[in-house]
Amino acid sequence: MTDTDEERTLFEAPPIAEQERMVEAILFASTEPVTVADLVQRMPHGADPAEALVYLRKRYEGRGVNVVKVGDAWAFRTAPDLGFLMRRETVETRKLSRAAIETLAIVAYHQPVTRAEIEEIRGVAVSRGTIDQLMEMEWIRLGRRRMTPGRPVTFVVTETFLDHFGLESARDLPGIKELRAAGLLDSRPGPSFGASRDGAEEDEATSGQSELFED
Amino acid sequence: MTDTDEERTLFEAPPIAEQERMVEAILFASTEPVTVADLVQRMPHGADPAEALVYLRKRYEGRGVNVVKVGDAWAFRTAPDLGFLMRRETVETRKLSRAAIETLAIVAYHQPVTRAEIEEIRGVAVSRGTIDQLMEMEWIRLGRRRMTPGRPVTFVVTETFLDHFGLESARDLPGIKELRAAGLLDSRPGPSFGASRDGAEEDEATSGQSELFED
Amino acid sequence: MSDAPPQAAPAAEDWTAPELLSPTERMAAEALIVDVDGFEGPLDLLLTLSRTQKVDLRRISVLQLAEQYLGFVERARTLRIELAADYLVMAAWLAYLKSRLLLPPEPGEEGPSAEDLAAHLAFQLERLQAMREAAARLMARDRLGRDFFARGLPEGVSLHRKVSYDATLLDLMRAYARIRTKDEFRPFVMDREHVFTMEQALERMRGLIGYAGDWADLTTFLPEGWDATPMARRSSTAAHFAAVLELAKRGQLVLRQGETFAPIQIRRVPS
Repeated sequence: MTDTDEERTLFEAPPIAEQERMVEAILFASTEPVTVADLVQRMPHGADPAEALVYLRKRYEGRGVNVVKVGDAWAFRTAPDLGFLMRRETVETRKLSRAAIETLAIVAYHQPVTRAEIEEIRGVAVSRGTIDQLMEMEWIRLGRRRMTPGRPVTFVVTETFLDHFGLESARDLPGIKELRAAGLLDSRPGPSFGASRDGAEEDEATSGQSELFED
Repeated sequence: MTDTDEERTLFEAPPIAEQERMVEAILFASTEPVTVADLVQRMPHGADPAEALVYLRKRYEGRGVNVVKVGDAWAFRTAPDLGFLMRRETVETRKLSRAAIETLAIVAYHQPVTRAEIEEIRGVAVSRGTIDQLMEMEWIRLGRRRMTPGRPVTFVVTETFLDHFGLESARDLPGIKELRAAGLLDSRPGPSFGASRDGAEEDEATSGQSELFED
Repeated sequence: MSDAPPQAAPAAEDWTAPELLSPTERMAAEALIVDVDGFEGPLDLLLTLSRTQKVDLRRISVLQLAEQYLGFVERARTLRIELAADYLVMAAWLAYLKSRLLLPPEPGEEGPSAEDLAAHLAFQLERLQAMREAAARLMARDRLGRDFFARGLPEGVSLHRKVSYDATLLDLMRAYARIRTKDEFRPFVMDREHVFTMEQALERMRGLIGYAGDWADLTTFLPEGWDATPMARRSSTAAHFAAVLELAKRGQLVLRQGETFAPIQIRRVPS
């Protein structure tokens, strides 16, 4: 291939449109951004890649990929507004933990309610993570501070919460008596209850619940 | 989120020019060819990437990079006439043995083809290593088993093979039509000289030939 | 590549009329034999030899080809070169084919004719040649990574995993109900005070069997104090009944009952 070098000097530089094609191909195939000096070296003798780049850059304006300058080198990059195409989101649905659903229930039935009150009702401490999770899901939010010593914050449920559960307002939630009448609540302890109840606050919570109410 | 799907249907699909930009960005970003199904999944609801591809392909005709079809997938590839500019990017490919090259061609032109058929055509046993090497390069893969006694496995070429040789499909293999017209791609059974002819190929060949006769 | 295997090609050109070989031709012929390892089997060798006929493969003389091959094998033998078994098998088959082609067919002969066999061999050679040429054309194509290129700087798709939590109104209400009613619950403890187990009864009855030489009511075997409350009586009766069934099964005693609800009687099986 050494004689092509000699040949090249015998010919005129390729037309600018052809040079543009060349720059396009080189930028596309290179594993890193390419400097103009590098382009000069790789293209036929007499080529003017800097000029070709001007045309190429213009050609890709507003396209799905653009010619961008990285330091003093050039590269193709996806148009910034199409970045979302380069992300693939997978959504995984999980059941809320027992602690979270209980905390949520207490907020819904007792709002506005302080953290200390939630803990009193549940009989166990409420972890920071549980509250954070519910806040992040936008199912609860901060209400007014309670006008008592220490001015503790309170929690209330959100519109998103009502939306999700198909409620007009938190007052529409059925009371204990109604729950019992609807058969959702059987106050008589089943024999399995003692065993399963204190089991764990973890994942088994949901399966535990169904057992509980299905007799 | 399930409700985003609902939301999406509330909006019109983006205009085709915008879809073209999206396909452009996705294909540009990927080294591997991308299937239309994959494009559909990644683009907004209601988009028609197949149509956008028609426009995109036309747009890049004669450019330094082209939109090429590889099996069911699409990719950007530099124009073949500019290969000389890219010598620097050339990846040294392993040199294939003559046996490997012939075996590859037989798989490509006769696919799906059994090992016994390859041996019948070459008149010599195919070494394990040859098949392994081609499989490792992802140029051939297992096809369906042949529904003949012994249910032998068959080999077919892959999309990687098509991509490597710049073929849209195996139908575009050079000279395949002429070869077929000349009857050279028929698996024509020998007039029962299998038993006397190749003792060296032993059981494999003899059992293989019965398959051969059955299609 | 499309013409011939590189090692064998020059030799093959000079492979006609072995009797008239010049010294250089002879050396070339010997080189062909020495290079037998360079051939990919007998069919490859036949294809190389067939080229010396300088005709289209479709018009090849199989008889002449058979003679060439047999001449090759003969010369290999005089040079004391060991040929692989498949070359010899091919030689034997070609010798057979040659005789079939030269002799008139025997009347009533079955199987394919010599012409059919020859035609198929010619077909195989043509097909192998065609595949060689196809392979060469394939390898000469523009190739990815050599003549055309993929994106050098791919922008990968980043994966974002989003977890969404879900709960139903029922979950919510049940959770609340559980909290609000938990004071009403007490852990359930099995009341074992008035339970007589079958194991206990079996243990007891083993010791008492000896006294049941004659038919006796099961109730007379119940432990003392276990008829005080209905629950204790039920439990001990059930346990002892189960125990005597077990003993009857083991063949240690028999039991009978006159009619429904009549007293159950037991008796030891005399050993």
